[in-house]
Amino acid sequence: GCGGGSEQTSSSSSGAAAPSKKVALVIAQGGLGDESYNDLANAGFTAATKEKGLDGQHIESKDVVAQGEQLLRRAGTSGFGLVIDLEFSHGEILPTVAQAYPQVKWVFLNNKIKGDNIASVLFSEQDSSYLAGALAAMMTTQTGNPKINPDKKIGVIGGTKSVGIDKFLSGYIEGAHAVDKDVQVLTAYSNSFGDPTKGAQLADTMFQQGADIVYAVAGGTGAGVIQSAQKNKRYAIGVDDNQDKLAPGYVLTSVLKRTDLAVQKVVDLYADGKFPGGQTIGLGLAEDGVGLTDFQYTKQDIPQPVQDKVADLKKKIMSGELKVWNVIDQGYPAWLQG
Amino acid sequence: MPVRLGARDVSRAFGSVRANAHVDLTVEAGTVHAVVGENGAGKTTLMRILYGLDQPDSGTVVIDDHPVRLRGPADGIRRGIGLVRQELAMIDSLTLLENLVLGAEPRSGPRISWSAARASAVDLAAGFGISLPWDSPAGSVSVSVRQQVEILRALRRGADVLILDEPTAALAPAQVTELLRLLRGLRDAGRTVIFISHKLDEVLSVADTITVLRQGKVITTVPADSVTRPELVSLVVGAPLEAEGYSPSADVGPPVLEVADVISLRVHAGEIVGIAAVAGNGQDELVERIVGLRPCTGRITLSGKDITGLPVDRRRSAGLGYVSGERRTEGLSLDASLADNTIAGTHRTLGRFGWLAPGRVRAHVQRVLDGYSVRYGRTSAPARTLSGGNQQRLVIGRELDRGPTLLVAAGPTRGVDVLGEAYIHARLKELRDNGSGVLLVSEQLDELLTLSDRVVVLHQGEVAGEVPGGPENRTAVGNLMLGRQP
Amino acid sequence: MNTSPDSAVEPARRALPVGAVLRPVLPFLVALVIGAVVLLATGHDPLDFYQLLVREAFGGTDRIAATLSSATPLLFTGLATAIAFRAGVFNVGVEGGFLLSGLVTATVAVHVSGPLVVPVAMLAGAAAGVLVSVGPGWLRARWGVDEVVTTLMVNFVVTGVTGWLVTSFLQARGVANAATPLIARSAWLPDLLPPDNLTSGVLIGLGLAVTYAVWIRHSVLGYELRQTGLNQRFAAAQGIRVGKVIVVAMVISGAIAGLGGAAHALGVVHRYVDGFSPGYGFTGIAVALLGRNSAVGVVIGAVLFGALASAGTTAQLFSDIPLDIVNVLSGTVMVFAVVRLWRRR
Amino acid sequence: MIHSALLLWTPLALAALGGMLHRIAGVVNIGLEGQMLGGALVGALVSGVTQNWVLGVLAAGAAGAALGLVMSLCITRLHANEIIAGLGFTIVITGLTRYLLRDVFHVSGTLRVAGLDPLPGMLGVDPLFWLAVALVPAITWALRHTAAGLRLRATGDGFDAAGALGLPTRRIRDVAGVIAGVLAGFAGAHLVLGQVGLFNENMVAGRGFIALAAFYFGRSRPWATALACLLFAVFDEAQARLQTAGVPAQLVQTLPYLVVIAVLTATAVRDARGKAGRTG
Ligand SMILES: Nc1ncnc2c1ncn2[C@@H]1O[C@H](COP(=O)(O)OP(=O)(O)OP(=O)(O)O)[C@@H](O)[C@H]1O
Ligand SMILES: Nc1ncnc2c1ncn2[C@@H]1O[C@H](COP(=O)(O)OP(=O)(O)OP(=O)(O)O)[C@@H](O)[C@H]1O
Ligand SMILES: [Mg+2]
Ligand SMILES: [Mg+2]
Repeated sequence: GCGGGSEQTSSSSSGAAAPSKKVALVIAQGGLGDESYNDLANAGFTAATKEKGLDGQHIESKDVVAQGEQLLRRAGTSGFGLVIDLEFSHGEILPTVAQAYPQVKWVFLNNKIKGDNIASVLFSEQDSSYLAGALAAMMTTQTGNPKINPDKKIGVIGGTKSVGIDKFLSGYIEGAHAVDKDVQVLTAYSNSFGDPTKGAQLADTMFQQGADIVYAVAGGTGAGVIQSAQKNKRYAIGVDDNQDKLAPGYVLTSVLKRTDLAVQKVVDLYADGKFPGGQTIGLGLAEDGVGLTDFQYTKQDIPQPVQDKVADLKKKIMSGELKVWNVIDQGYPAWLQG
Repeated sequence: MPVRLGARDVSRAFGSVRANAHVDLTVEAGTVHAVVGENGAGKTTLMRILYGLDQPDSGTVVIDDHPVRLRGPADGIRRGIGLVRQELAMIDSLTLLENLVLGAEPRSGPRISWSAARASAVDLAAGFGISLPWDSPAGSVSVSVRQQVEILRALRRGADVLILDEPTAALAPAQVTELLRLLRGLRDAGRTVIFISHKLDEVLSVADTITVLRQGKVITTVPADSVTRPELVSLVVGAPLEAEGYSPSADVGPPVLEVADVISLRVHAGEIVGIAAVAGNGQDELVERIVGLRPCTGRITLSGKDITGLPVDRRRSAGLGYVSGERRTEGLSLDASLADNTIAGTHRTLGRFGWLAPGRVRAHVQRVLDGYSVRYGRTSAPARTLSGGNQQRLVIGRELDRGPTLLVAAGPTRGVDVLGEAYIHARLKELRDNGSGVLLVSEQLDELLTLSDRVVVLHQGEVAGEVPGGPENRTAVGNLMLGRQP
Repeated sequence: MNTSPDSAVEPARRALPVGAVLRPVLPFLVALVIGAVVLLATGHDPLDFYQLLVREAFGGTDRIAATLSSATPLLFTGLATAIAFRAGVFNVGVEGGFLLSGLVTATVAVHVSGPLVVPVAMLAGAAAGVLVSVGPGWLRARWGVDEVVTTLMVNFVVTGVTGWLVTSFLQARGVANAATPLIARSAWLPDLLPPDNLTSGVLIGLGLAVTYAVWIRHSVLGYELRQTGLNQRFAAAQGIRVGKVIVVAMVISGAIAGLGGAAHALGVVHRYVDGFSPGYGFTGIAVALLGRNSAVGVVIGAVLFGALASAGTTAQLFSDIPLDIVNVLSGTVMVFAVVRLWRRR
Repeated sequence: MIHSALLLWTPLALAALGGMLHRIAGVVNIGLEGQMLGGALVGALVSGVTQNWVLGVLAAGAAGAALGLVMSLCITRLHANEIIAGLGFTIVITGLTRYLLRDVFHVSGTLRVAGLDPLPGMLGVDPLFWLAVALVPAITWALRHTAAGLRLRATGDGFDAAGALGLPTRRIRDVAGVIAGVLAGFAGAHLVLGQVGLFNENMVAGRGFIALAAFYFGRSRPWATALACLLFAVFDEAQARLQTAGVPAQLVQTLPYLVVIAVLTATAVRDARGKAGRTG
């Protein structure tokens, strides 16, 4: 059969010719403007294609679920050399389409897809969220800090109730409980990724209920959470991108998910003729694909022992000593209802 | 004499129908000018044009001897013209006072001065010797009161030409007398009135001048005191018409309808029972209970069969026919085609297995429309395009064609011209003579008395008395209707 | 609600011939002009872009298949809306029926096996659609509760409930968004033109359209439905059981919406997942109005909106113009779909 | 808690009162959502450029007015169906907003306007809150005691009858549509200038539809409509608490909609009982 050397197999059809300059990025549901996943990936895509002199197109669709197959096929017949698909729900379609268009390289994010001309990218968001939870749980007892109250309460706000989001929430809660069983984690969902008003309102409520650190996993809604933290003189935790600078001193840290890095990396590899077909790129703490920011504005608020403990946990996860629950593979854990 | 309002060579066509063809009309100031003509002759169309609600295809409106162009009713109102239409222009949710001042509110700044409004309303009404419940919503008062408010509204807005399109069609005799008195008062005060009615007696009693329209054209204009009723009839119809006589039933059979409720009532086979009542005295509710449009606490039997709890369709298949008094909203579906209107109620019998048979539908529609001389263009045209009288013919035809054992007919000749009226009366009698029962509800005492074998009078929702038919019982019925002794 | 039935339900009316020709084309012309203004104002060439759209919509078997594929759900939702309109009921809840049916169909198809899985799953989907529409229908028929608001609200309720059901009970492992497990291949509706994914769902939709055309004109119930829609009081007085007709119309409307969701689940998406419907129900309203509630009109309307959707997406492979211009176009078509530009006298 | 409920109440009440006036004139305005979005964008931009919140609010109102006028003209002059015009306009405005953000401002989703001047506090709340509060009795009074109010009611309840009296009914509806647009624009301005200080293309998030539900709920009466908005605002506020108490989020979010259905049903049943009228 055809072995792992996917590089040769797929490029053999087009001979030694240079790879096509046309590359495409299929935007996932929520579309551009989600201030997180899609926007970040697109930023990485734009940067990489520009740098490598490629002709990059991003494609949005109102109906990306149902139009998935025709869209991918259309890309396959239109001379594109690389297609990166951000949409979760295309996992089952992609192998068939990839097989039908062997001369095209395909990339899928967030799931492992088999195929010689497909590269998969996986993130370990649960790991970085775990660290954020641990950090928050330790910080909520630092009563010397004026932004911290005596209650052992922290909060987290999800964009919508779904496994993709609950992967973050679960890690956060697990991390918090790992360092202090008594910390209570308030959870809520905003039902939207672009409703800062709602984010501010939910965060206000959590702060009133005694939480002092609220983690927002809700794209554009998070802007309201950060604003609320600033207004209430409490902490927010940002997500995806480094949001620490949006309200310096009030964003404790941001939980990075470097979709931009991932996309940039595959585009670079493609342009250099080293497309990792058939392989899975894992982006975890070790690869700096996920992680926490380096506390640019909050370093002085976080006691050294706390920073040490976070670093220690990070090491344990990277070494495999500590395994954080992954909702996507393992289903819902006891600490978070489905 | 100056022409206060008139038309010069006005034509208006709707598709192939020429509603007005080269109409010349001259209404002199300070007169009551009647416009008469058969159904579809073009009276309403002409009035709408004179008021500015519709524009002529050619020709002009003349006001105070000058040709004018009216772009909308606001133009007509500004030039002192008021129209009280066949369908009254009252807003049900507003109070009578609000309806009265609407569009010409007495103001101080943006604020309406309600005390000034009320004072002027009371004054205005007092001038005609009436007093009205000004704070009641218009939806809750009788047609006659609404009509009075409409007239007062037109006057209040400075109308000194008042156009009334069939104002008496829905009024009881006492109210008609009242209205005619009011119109004469207006004329005597120097105003001008255009009056449309199919009741030629009313026309002769109130008008100074009469214009006769036929098929969109002016046939003649005559001084009212120069014609007799039979002459006027033959002008309108184009031929003389025999006067109807009273011919009571020859053969009364077993009861076909028995109502035992607040109102108790019985109609026998071969009998026409009239219901006389001033509007709002329970006749509408009675009809709706019999037809099945309103729940009933008592008991109703049709040909001996208890139909109290049955829905409308089951009552109809048990032999009930219904001519609604609300032609435009209940008797017809104005936006549906003539064919669809004609088969309504019988549609279930015109096919099988749940499908309509096109051939049978077509045959049925032809038979009804032709059999009852409905004047129409195409059977696929909406019923809205028929003139009022032809609409009524369609309804009558549809219901009589079913051969009902009991026909409930509310205002069956409302808005119908003299010829049509005679025709419908003949059909009702024919139905009776063939052994069916008829329950006839009408505001028109003459009609009730000439047709009915018995007249049951309702007052305040109860039976006030029963009187035999025949023109000689007019006063008795009239008194009972007003709650007096016969 | 005061939506005059006159504009929601088309009466038998004499239309000027000019109007008859202009009517379906005009909304698109207006939309194209407005789109051109936006494009020109932002420095793009509208003609190039429109050419691209036409090519992507109809330029080849694969593109026509894509257009028809995008039109298929709209065919169902358009018909579902039209039939309710005809009875004088403004059913804004077709979206909800489509969604709930998608979830129910997908779940049944995953858990049932055997040769009858497709019909059983479709029936379950139709039943789910009925479940959504029958409540508002009954409330309207029995108590006169305004159906525009209740059906609109029911959509939001269905969205919440389906989301909850999926994440709480039906979530598939290993998928990153709220989704049920994939339906087994044996329960998929077959494709018509492989490899282009045009499913046989489009045939079901067309079949329903033809049935609707004949039924509304020539059946007794269709007659009663039309009369109820044009004038309820008249219908009641002539012995048509108006309440029953309204409920029946809403049941049929819901069933068609449900069949649409079922065909979409079994034929296209093969599961229920976030984003199952991008608002097919709402576009369906525009389709119904554009088609003046007639079967032929609905088919044409569905194809036109389907073309906009599929062409708008793939056009981005060849142009830098943001997809949102297509929303501007389809929104404008919606607004002008029901506009009357000539005077009625 | 009360403070944040009032913050939520303001945009709902402004939009709902506007929609209510339009409803009284006989048009169901489903376009409030889009008009709010347009107002929010313009309000954010103008407030940023001029660094003056008053101009921002006025510009938002003007944007809403323009959108309201165009929509109303489509309905009154071109006989567009009001429901579909509302939905269509919302789609167009949303599409246009997104298009402009991407093609002109080169951002997607969130627009942070430099120098944006937020609403100042007045007696602890913002000026638009006080405007909304003042509008409730003002509208109540105007509907009853001014010619404009009477004509508005007449146009809504008897369009043909009012027209036959010579009232410019279509123009009256247009004016109502413009007022609804202005108030929806203000509501949008409140979302950006009164709450979070930035613009997001999804930030209206169904509030226009809640406003619609509110004036239905309030049966086109100003006080009842304002109270309905308060109810929804408190509901929204309570949602957060219910969620943190462990009730499934998706179910909590359906509650306001279920309440609207329940209330509509209850009032319809009461009306029907009261009339005990014809059956059909
Ligand atoms: N809007 C319309 N569309 C089509 N035809 C119309 C319209 N209005 C009136 N017509 C036709 O014009 C003719 C004159 O109608 P009009 O209503 O003026 O008659 P009329 O004299 O008032 O009759 P009636 O005594 O029955 O009220 C009729 O044949 C009628 O069918
Ligand atoms: N819409 C209305 N319809 C009928 N009556 C009304 C209406 N509104 C107010 N009124 C009644 O009119 C009367 C006077 O009202 P109001 O106090 O507004 O004085 P006004 O007439 O406006 O003032 P003025 O004429 O002295 O300047 C009161 O009895 C009031 O209840
Ligand atoms: Mg007439
Ligand atoms: Mg006073």
